[in-house]
Amino acid sequence: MTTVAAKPATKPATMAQALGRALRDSMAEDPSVHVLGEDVGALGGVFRVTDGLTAEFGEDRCTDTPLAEAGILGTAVGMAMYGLRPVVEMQFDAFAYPAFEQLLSHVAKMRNRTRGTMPLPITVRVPYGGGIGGVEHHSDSSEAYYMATPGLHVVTPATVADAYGLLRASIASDDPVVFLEPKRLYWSKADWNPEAPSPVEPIGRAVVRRPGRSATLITYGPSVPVCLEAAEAARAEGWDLEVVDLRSLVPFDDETVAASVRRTGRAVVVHESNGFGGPGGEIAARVTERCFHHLEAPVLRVAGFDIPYPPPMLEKHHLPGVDRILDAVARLQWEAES
Amino acid sequence: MTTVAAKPATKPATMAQALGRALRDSMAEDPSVHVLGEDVGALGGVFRVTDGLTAEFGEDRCTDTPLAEAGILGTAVGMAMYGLRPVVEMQFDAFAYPAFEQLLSHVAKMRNRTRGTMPLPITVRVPYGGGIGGVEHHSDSSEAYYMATPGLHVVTPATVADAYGLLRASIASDDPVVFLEPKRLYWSKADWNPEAPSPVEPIGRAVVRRPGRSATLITYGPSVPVCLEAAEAARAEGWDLEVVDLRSLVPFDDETVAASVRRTGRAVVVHESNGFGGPGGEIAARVTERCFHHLEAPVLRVAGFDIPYPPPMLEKHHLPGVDRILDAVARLQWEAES
Amino acid sequence: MTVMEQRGAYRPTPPPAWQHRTDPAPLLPDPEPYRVLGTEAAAKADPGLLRRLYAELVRGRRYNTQATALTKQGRLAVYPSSTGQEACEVAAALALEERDWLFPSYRDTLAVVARGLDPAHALTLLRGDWHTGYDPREHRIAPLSTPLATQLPHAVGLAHAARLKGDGVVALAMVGDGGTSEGDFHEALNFAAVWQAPVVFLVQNNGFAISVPLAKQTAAPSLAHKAVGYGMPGRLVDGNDAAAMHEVLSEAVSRARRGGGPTLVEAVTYRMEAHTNADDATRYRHDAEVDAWRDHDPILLLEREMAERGLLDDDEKRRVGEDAEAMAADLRTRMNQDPVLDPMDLFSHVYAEQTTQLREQAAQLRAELEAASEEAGEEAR
Amino acid sequence: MTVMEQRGAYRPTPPPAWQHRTDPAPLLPDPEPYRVLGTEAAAKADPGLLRRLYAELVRGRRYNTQATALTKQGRLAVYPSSTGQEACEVAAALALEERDWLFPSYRDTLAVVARGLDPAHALTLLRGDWHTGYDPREHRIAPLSTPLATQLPHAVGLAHAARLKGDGVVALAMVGDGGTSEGDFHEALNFAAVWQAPVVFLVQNNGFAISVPLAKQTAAPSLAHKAVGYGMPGRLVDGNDAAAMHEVLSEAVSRARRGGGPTLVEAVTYRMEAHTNADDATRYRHDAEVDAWRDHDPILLLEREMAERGLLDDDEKRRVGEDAEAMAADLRTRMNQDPVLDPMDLFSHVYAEQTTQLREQAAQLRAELEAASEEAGEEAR
Ligand SMILES: Cc1ncc(C[n+]2csc(CCOP(=O)(O)OP(=O)(O)O)c2C)c(N)n1
Ligand SMILES: Cc1ncc(C[n+]2csc(CCOP(=O)(O)OP(=O)(O)O)c2C)c(N)n1
Ligand SMILES: [Mg+2]
Ligand SMILES: [Mg+2]
Repeated sequence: MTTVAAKPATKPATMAQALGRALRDSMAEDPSVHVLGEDVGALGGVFRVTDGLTAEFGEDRCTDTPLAEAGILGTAVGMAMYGLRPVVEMQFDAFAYPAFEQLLSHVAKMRNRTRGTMPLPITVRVPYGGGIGGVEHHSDSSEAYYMATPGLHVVTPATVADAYGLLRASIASDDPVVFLEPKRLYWSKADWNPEAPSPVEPIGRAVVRRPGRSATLITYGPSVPVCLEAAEAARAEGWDLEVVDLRSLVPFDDETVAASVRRTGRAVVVHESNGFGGPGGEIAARVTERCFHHLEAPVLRVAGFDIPYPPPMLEKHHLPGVDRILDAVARLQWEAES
Repeated sequence: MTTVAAKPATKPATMAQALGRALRDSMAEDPSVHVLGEDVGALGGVFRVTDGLTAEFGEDRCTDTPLAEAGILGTAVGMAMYGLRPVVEMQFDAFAYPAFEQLLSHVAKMRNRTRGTMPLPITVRVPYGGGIGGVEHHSDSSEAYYMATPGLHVVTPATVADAYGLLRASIASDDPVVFLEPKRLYWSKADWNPEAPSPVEPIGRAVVRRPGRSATLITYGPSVPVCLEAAEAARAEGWDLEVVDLRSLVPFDDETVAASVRRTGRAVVVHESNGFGGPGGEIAARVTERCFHHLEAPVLRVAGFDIPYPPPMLEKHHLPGVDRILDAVARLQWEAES
Repeated sequence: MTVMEQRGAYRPTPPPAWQHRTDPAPLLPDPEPYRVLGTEAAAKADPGLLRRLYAELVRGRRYNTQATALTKQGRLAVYPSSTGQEACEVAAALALEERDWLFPSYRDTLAVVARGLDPAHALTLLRGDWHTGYDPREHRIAPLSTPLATQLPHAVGLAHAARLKGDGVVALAMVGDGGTSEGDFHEALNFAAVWQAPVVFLVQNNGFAISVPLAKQTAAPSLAHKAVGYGMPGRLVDGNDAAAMHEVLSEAVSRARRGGGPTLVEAVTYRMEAHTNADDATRYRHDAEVDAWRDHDPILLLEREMAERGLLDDDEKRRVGEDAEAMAADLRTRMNQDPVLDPMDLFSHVYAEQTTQLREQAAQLRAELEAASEEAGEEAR
Repeated sequence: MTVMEQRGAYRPTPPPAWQHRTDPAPLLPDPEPYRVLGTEAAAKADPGLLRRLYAELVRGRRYNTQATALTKQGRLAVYPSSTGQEACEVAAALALEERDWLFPSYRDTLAVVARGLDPAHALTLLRGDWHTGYDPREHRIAPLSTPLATQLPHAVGLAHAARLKGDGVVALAMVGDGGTSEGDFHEALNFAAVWQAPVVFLVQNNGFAISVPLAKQTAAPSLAHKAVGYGMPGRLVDGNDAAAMHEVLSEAVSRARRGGGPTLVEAVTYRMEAHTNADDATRYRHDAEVDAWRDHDPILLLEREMAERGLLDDDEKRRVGEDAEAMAADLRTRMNQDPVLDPMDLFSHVYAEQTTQLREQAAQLRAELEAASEEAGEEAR
């Protein structure tokens, strides 16, 4: 599940650890990087991603704020105006909503409204998605809101190595980045050497996680491992599926995605977010615009249902799983039907 | 531009007047309908839609609130819990953002989380879109956010008659409706009889505003008149364009839209909202899913650019106009190219 | 000498708009938290009320320990315990009449139970079979609110609607010290005061918002001092003193019912357990601090008072304990049964009427489930 | 008798957490707005400062009338006039040192100009050629903020960053009475107090938020009474008294600079014009109310004081008036020229580096513009 080749000093690390390490290394390298959020200090965050940062860098660099998300992001704007690089933690996806006005009306627009004189290098970390048995308001997939907001970058890792590399790149970016962390991959593990971590990935490049020739699964974040599993299972049905991990929803890597679909001629977009109005529509539309005459079938979507996120005991029915992905692949008109 | 047949007593009315009349008639008919918002009282709202309501129904029925959008929508939730039907006015699109948490985490979810025992019949009126020379934060097209939120209905009129009918239907709905009012059509006029207003339109039905055979323009709200103009202009080029006015983004009228595209074989989605992550992606994707083998060309999109809304003097370059629509129609592969 | 008399030729008037709207003095809280138990005021407390409070506190404590135990057995997704805060929870429920409304936060399952809801139904959210386990209108209890402070404007709106109706109904809304930092807290209190809505805001200041101590949450003299900024009275109470809590909340409720407008009550208390069963409190606080509160336990305080007044004998204590045990045993039994769930419910309550899209999706899931059960059936054969 | 002495055997201690964090008394505002002009305090005012204030007020008034005139000529998209509020606007600018930062709201163009920005550049937003007409870092002036109260947390964050750096920089943030109802106001003041950030909040209470009068905005004794709820001092000032405004703001700024933390200042003033040129104030207020304020005009108050002290002769008055006219004439001339705009700028500042998508869209617009200008050229031929 990771592209990093095993080195002598590697050992299993979780995605949460890799994210923490990325924060640490960014802070060590650049004194203008500040972490702020609810419970990011002594507790180390509810997912322990910021564990140890206050101990190492002090409360002024990694700060427990009052409980107010608009206030956190709003003060981060002011800090960035003064030359700092704030990294904001939102505790859960749905708790980023109070900060939407600051995000949409200021964070996304500040560079543009000041003709480039006032960039805001802010990273907003948002744990997102379901599959962890969380009660309501703890499992939203909110990426559609961020994608629809020009001025933001929207990045999401699916592997331990990318978690490190993409977070480093996001913090280093001179533009605001909404960094979406797939909750249910926090504890996913890969061999990884924290002392010589993976190189910093550039933002905006998708990657082919698994090459294949029959059809392309286009996906990101929490659905990447599911798609890889589906691709394995599909071999039994005689399908050789390619899996593209977008890694960045904005900017969107049209080139990599379109190249894959032109090769395979068929595509399914897979994500947890609700289907209607979700990222899949945009992705399917732009793939179709670019690959129309290569397509043997319409680009299909496998997504969460168009319902509020279910309670823990029912979430398995909502989340796109291997079977639902294979069902969609089966509907890609393998015999000529037109 | 309106479907209402001229009757003896009709006279020209603006969309703002028809909306005001819809509020008035709803309030007169049902004492549980309450209007609240900033400046909706003595001033009659900054667009004068609520003009006269406080005078007729008193301050308790049409209430000037403190200046706090989350507070307005949040208190409306409580009022609805107690059996009232609040109609909330957000002064401008971007000023609805502070209320997003209330909208996303409560308004959209309350019926579902209480197994249907606590429906919230709230109408949230949001003036949206540009073209009125407004300074920044006054011209956002925020429909993508609402569309991506299950549990909401999203409705937007394009004619004087629909303004009346759809607003009546929205207020009468037992579900929350985000009612998007195209700012630049507030002053659009049509012959209309306020004493015998148009029948109440059901929510969720698109309408063919102009039949045609060459291709379908799929659009809504402020872009409907632009598409009709484009269709007129297209006749000179030999294209007979059909124009579908969606009227409701949620629920989406797949049947009407797909029937049109199956007939014409070509489609362009037109809206003001940013293209990337905007409604057009969803619409193009679902049309393609349903009409793939009828399509002579990929469904194209003509939308606002992927930029923050421009300042007044530059907005004309951003808004989809007749020429840009015709350019897209021209790219619908009229000669076989595959 | 007034400003009018200060000068010779030129005597400006004050700004025309200037007039006092409200006298701030009565809105300010007392400097010390109000207490009843162990003070002279206790003598006036109704013995019946004290007995009732005692029984509810004991039952509440038992409920908390039972629910926490259920998390360990995997029967609850999560439980935020109110151990140590039972006096607040119980008093909030008991201060209300049946027609009134309660707006609990996610920690306030106990208040919901003390108000009379079936102890098992109160846990539906935390068990994970649905989001809310009761009909809010039937019980006049809003859903437990997870997004902090968002329930406060709901309470205000409902109270406002009740005032317009003139039916004398009052809303009581609960929030934590951390929740007071949210914009929704501010907007709710402001609307309430402007509208003179019959609503009582109860802040349980339990010292922490997860790991964040009060000193990082506010620099105010007290949270009750926020009230004057909205033009409503602020009251400061010892939140572990059930009699004081009941008295202050009851006063605020009847003030609201009389048309006197909203009140902000700050209860000073302490969260004895970790934030939830998933939390590790040793990361951010010392046992010594927790221990300092053990002697100020709400049950202990009430027990001592009642003992001193001869209101609690061993028989009564035993009986109360047994009732609580019976409640816990019943809860345990019922929570140990797997709930029967219908996945198709996912589509039933999104809208009043299912959209075409939801019907299609429901059909898809139904087909999947049928295929799966057929497969299971075949395998079984 | 303290609670400790009240009882016999059972003497409970107060809740262990209970300790006063801040003494509320010094945080509360005086009951009447502070004034200098026309009082004994005026004698202490520096004549040079009064002259400076006078010149700025006159210039500011002229700026307001000129900008409003420009809306009638279609040269501005909209103008929210601060006529009647010039003392607040000018004092805010003058209380700051060059290194300090100003966070204006959408009505505060005048404060921006009084701080030294080119009067034409301050109008870019309202003219409509771009969103902000200056480099905020160069002038240490944040963009004029349209979404109300959202600029307040920015000011707090910047001041916090400055405090961490230890460079003695202070931020002053402006907001209206209506803006105080927003959650962002609350969150900003709370963060500021917890962080002891060097920031001053200036609320211009001009009686209205568009059409909504203060009484529908708040039930508080005064807006300055909100301060105690955050643990910062609240000051109430006559906002039409330039000397009082300057004194109170300067004190608050130096207090912040000394490390004394934030201050909330409420200036009681009045909006003499409609909300903007597009508004019709007759719908919601009577002329009589406006007239009552004419005798409390900030220029009049200062003029009377200076006349009484012999600080203002006709020569000086004329010179100040001529300077203001020259500024207005220059502004008029420059604003009457059409700005030269490049539509391709739409794509230049969205991101540090243009995305592929934006490059494609920019190419599309460029092609359209070229085609249009070719067509225009052909037609001209
Ligand atoms: C809007 C929002 N932000 C963040 C959270 C995550 N969260 C849950 S409980 C909690 C702390 C609450 O503290 P407090 O208000 O003092 O209540 P307590 O837990 O002490 O009862 C936080 C930050 C949330 N539920 N809602
Ligand atoms: C968040 C937000 N909501 C609504 C508006 C629309 N609006 C613009 S000015 C205004 C009134 C502001 O009143 P106040 O804060 O008292 O400032 P003043 O206009 O009196 O200077 C309103 C409601 C806005 N700009 N921002
Ligand atoms: Mg707490
Ligand atoms: Mg005002």
